[in-house]
Amino acid sequence: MNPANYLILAGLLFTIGAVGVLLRRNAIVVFMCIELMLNAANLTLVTFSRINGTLDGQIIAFFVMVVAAAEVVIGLAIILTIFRTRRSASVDDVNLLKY
Amino acid sequence: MTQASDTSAAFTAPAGSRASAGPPVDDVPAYGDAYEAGFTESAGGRVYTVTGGDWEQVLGGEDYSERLTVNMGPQHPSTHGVLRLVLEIEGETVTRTQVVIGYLHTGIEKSCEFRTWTQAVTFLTRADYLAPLFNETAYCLAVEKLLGVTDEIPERATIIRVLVMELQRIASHLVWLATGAMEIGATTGMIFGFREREKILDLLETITGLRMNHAYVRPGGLAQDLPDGVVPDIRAFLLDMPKRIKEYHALLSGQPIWKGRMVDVNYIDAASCIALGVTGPVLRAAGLEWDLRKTMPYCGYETYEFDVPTSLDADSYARYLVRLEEMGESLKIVEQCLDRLKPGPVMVADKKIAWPAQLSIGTDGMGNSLDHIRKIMGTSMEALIHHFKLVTEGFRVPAGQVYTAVESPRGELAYHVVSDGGTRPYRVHVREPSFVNLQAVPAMTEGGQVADVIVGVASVDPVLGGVDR
Amino acid sequence: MSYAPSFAPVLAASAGDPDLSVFGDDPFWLILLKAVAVFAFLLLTTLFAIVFERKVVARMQQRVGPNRHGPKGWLQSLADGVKLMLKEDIIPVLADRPVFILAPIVSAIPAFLAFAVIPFGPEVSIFGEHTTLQLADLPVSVLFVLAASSLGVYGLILSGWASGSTYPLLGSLRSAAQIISYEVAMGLSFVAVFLNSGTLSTSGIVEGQSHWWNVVLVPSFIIYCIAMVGETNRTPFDLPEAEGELVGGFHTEYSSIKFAFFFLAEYINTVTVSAVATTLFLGGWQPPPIPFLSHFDTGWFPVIWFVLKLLLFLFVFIWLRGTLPRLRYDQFMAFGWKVLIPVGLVWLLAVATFKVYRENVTDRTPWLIGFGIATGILLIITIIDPGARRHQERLEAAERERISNAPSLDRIPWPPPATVANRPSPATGPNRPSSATVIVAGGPRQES
Amino acid sequence: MSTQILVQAAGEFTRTSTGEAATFWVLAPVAVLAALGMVLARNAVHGALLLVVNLFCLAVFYLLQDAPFLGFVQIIVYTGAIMVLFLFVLMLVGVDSSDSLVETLRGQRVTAIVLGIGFAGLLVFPIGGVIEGTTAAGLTAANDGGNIQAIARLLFTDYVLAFEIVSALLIIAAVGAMILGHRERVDGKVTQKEMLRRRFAAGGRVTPIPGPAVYARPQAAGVPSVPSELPGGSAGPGETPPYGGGFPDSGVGADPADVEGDNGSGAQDDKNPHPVGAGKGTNR
Amino acid sequence: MSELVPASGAASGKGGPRRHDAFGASGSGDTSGFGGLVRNPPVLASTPRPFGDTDADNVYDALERSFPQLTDALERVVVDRGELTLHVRRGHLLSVAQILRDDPSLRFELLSGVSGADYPDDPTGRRLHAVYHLMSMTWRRRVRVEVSLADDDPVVPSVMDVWPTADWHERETYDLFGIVFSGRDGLLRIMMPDDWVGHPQRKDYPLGGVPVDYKGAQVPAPDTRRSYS
Repeated sequence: MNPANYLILAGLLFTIGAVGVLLRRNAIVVFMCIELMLNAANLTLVTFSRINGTLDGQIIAFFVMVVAAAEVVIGLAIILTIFRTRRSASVDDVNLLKY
Repeated sequence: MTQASDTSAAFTAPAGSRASAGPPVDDVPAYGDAYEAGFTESAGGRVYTVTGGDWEQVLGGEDYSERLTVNMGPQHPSTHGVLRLVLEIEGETVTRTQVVIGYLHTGIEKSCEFRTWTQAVTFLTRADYLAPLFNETAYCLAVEKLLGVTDEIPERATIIRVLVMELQRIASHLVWLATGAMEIGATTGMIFGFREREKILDLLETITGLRMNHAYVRPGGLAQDLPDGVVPDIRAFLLDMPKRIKEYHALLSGQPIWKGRMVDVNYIDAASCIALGVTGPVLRAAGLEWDLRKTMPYCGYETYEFDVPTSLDADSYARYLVRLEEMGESLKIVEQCLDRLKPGPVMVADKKIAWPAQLSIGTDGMGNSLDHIRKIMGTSMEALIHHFKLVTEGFRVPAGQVYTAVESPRGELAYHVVSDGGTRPYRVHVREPSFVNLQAVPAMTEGGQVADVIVGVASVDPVLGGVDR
Repeated sequence: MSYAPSFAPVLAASAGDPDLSVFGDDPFWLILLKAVAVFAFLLLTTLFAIVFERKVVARMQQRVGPNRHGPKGWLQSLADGVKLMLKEDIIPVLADRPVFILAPIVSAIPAFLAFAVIPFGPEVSIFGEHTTLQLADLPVSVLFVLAASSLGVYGLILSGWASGSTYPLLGSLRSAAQIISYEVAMGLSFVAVFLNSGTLSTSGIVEGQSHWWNVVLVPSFIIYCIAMVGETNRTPFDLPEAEGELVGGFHTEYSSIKFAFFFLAEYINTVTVSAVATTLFLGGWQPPPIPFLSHFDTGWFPVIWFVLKLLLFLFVFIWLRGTLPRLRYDQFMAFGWKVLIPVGLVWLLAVATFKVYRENVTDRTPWLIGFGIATGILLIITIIDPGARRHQERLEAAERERISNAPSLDRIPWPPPATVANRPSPATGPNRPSSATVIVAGGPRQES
Repeated sequence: MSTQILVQAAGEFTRTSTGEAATFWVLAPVAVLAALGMVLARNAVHGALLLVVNLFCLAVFYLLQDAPFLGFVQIIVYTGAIMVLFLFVLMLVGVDSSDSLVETLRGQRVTAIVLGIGFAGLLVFPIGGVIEGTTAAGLTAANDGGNIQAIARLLFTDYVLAFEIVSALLIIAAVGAMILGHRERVDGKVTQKEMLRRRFAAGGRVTPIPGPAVYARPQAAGVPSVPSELPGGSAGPGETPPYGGGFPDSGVGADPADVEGDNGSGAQDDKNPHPVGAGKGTNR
Repeated sequence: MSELVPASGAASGKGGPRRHDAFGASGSGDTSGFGGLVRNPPVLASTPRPFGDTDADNVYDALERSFPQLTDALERVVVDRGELTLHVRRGHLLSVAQILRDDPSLRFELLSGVSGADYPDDPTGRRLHAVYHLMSMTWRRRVRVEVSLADDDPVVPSVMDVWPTADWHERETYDLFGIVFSGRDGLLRIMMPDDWVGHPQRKDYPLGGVPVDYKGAQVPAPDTRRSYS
């Protein structure tokens, strides 16, 4: 097996995540799709790390995880705040924020 | 909502219009209006409206917040039977408590009206099943007052009444300790409480023949005298129990978690208690040493030496301590009772009231003594007839109404008894302390946490058999 | 062994990690044997722990406990298990069926997993094969334990959500918050161990614990002990199930075999965290540092030490249950976040300092002097305690005020303020002697 | 397998082992299906669970690719913390927050899917073409001395600045989440004691509010309890109250049509504006 | 019947007519010699003042002092067996209650309970009685307040504003007797299910008979069995 198969898998997963972001309107699900895209990116990083024989890819994947954790915390807090006022977790309703 | 069933025929406007309003709740008026009782004038006369709420009104009308309605009970391990609490919680904080009772309504008060004055005791003893002897005594005091024989009750009978009542008070407090501890998760506390209660129940079984629902106290005196050999048993118990109380202190009182769960929890001060009619340990824990045994004595309590424990903290922990102290005080009274016991009759001398039988403990439990049977069967036809009529028909009680109160483990337990001069009670109303005290639960729990509700209900110590009667 | 090439670098011996190559040597049958042995050990320990718990708690509560099934009742848990299997399996109408069925399985399996990296003993010979008494070891095996426990959370959360009723939902919300927060404290205490031993491999940590430096881990050990009770939902931290409030919490709606799975998971988790505590803090299979006993550290003897230490932890779990009531949720969270985590952080710092000091400092005198001075200052402050007297006085004044305002038979409180002026003075009121005693706030009256 | 053999084996690392291939080919479809399921699942909680499966597969791939630390951290951080947080929020928000299936932008769904497939093709085929015959250098050398140690060395040397920035980011995120999640209370948290004082000071109702009516018929909300024997009303058309509650039939409410009007229109609201006691400004 | 005080009665305490009253069935062909004992017919009357009971006199005096319209408010005052019963007219209940609670020499702080009693044969035709038991903790005494209500107008003002504890008591009395307490909210059934028909504690509400599994036998309801009164 070619290690680069991981890259193809990652590409597929990334696409699925991207399509999910476009398709779904529940903000939490959209968020989960973004997580999926981040993870697909991580998989490529780890694979490249292995192909190139250095650990930098893993390090960056590690940073991505940390940033993802921070992003999730903030994102979910925002979703909850919107939910409190709007009674909805749909992204359609979020545009009401600008009024 | 157009389904105008026959049941809704009698609704007057406010109820009907609200029903039609349906789910959109914007225009539902403030919550309280839904419960306004009132009347309207109409062609046929005055129509009274007594409306109720429904889930719609419970849940609707609120703007959104993260509130959740939890229906705690009537089947719930921590509601002391079939109490139902409808909690509205926000996170873990309780914002509203509704107390719903009536799931154990057995119609004891009504049933009493169809039995003789003596037989009513066997109903009433089942009301507050953790303190049956208090029910019996309070009722019998009322009947005796109606009969006018209060002063003729033999001293020994009164002393034994006090004795068994105080033993029962300890037993009742022990059940409270056990269930309260269990609900907080202290399983050992539960076993300890029930362990000592079992000893008291054994004593009471020896004395009365039954562990619960004794029907031991009768109008005019007692069903029977103390059996031989029970006094040493009680004395042994008196020696043992103080050590046990120390054990409870050692296990629970100083424990940080126990205190954390109870200190400053379910606060209710004395003024609020009185406004809500709350009596008993809850009131005493709020600082007022109101104990009917001291303040309005009955059964000769004014002659006994004992203290009324109080605390100023008015929280669950104070109630816990007050009850533990009360157990100790009850022990003192029991001891004095034993010292005072002198041989003598335990039933009023008046043969028109006193149960005719000369009871003895036979092989099958309580029964008539053979001597007595021989006498009435063989020598005195009149005695037999008298016996028969008194047992089946019962004695008559002069017309009038009285109200007698005793200090039960939960507070003022009182009986309002009306006689129309017949052989049956005309009306018996029980002023049940559990029933009244439960009204304080919302005041004690709102603003606290869900877990505090459990502690709060436990600290009130309601007995649902008494609440619903 | 088809994985060997790919995992080989993972398992490769390295400077920091212990020599793990011995695991690569095991023939297939031996690995299988060890796996089955671990599984059997866990099941048997669970069966034992249930009866043990009931018997010990019964002893503490002065009753007999189970004594019917098997010799002296020791087969009670088998009977319980059979009974549970035969019960009707109920799935509520409102439940989310697939998740409802999945949840107990999810909670049981990770409980077994973590035990794979727990060392039972050093190298022994089984049927002529030299091998260590450990199913597998990784350079990151403690992370493996953490990973397994974080998977186990899903069982609780999903069961509560899938039941479709209020109490389980509340229970699972509680358990989610509880496990996340107590895992932080747990992780901090682990980090202290990593710092001290320089490895994440369980066998390496056990090997490194033969010297006395371990005393610096005592605070971390205590933190871990508290956190592990929180992790396993045992009294006094059994808030997610809290039968007093939430009836049964997340497993309220479960019955029969599914409930048995939760039961199994809870006990295996208890055994697992005990084993982890033994491994990370108590030297695992190593004999206790008593001169006479410390020779028994070869062959199969270590297994005995390991099991004894495990039982000690199990006993502590049971002891806690027999003694303590349940905390309230907010108290529990406050304890976790305001006490355990800060203490864990501070102690982590201390351990790091100690490690650096031990390895890098050659001239120790100035360090020791500085340390002594700092301790002395702290001690003096504690003894003098400025402000304590004023605080005490303020408390006393408040108490006096409270007592003087207290209701009494001469001052019966009554709410309407309008009538305050009309209250009868004690002189006109009936002034009967009262024999009340006042319980001083905060403690029982010593004598009556 | 001794270290010696391992070192020899490292030379062959240009191609992966059969074991890795088997694992990959088993788990890769699982990962893709789980990802697809997550996007398509109607119930958000099911979606979250499928995402957990996907993340777990990825963790195994990390393990396969000589990243044991990252693999376990993936499980601990992603499945153990992040996804639990997701589930927590999903439970808070409630199940009924699942998506509506109505399209708000016409053709959005089709466009998204077509674009997605196109994007996937763009990604996969060029990569597939370019990487044919790629060889992996392997991490044996880089991981010498242990994967964790190697990562730690890199983190605290070359990447120390990034590491510090990321840790600052984490703290900022935590504080930010607290601020977002914290609800402003005007007067602080009201304790039970305070609520009790207010309750009695306000002169409002201090006793329990009656419970909801459990037996109200029909079951629908909005129908008050105590239906059939209201004082002044009969038990309903053609039915007289059997026992003592009998009040003289007032005539109002006994007529079914009247009742229908009542319930249907709500027009009679004005009929009864002042129940007894309303003028007194009573308890509530 | 409670408000029907025996003309010469048990109120006097020992002995007296009680003995005549206490035993025996009338008109039963009883040959025991116990039946047919004399029983004095009760009359509807107020107890003349002074009552001969210090507490009762004090309460009445204080009430008279601070409530000038007392004679309008009270129908009758009965002192029986040392218990003072004030029969209050419905319209005056709230003002009497307020005075009873607030007057410093009365101070009935605690409402022990509200209950009802049903006297279908009440000579005044007002069969439903709401009975309030008050207790003065300050003065250690009790008083009973009674309000009689007619069957077709069973409304009495609620005392919940005076004593909040009346809430559940009033609900119970409404539930069991059908007495409507006006001017308060939440007057709902509390003991019986909320769709229950009738008010069980009324005297004309029968207890049901019990069918027995023996040749179709039926145990008659208790109130249809023999009674002696």
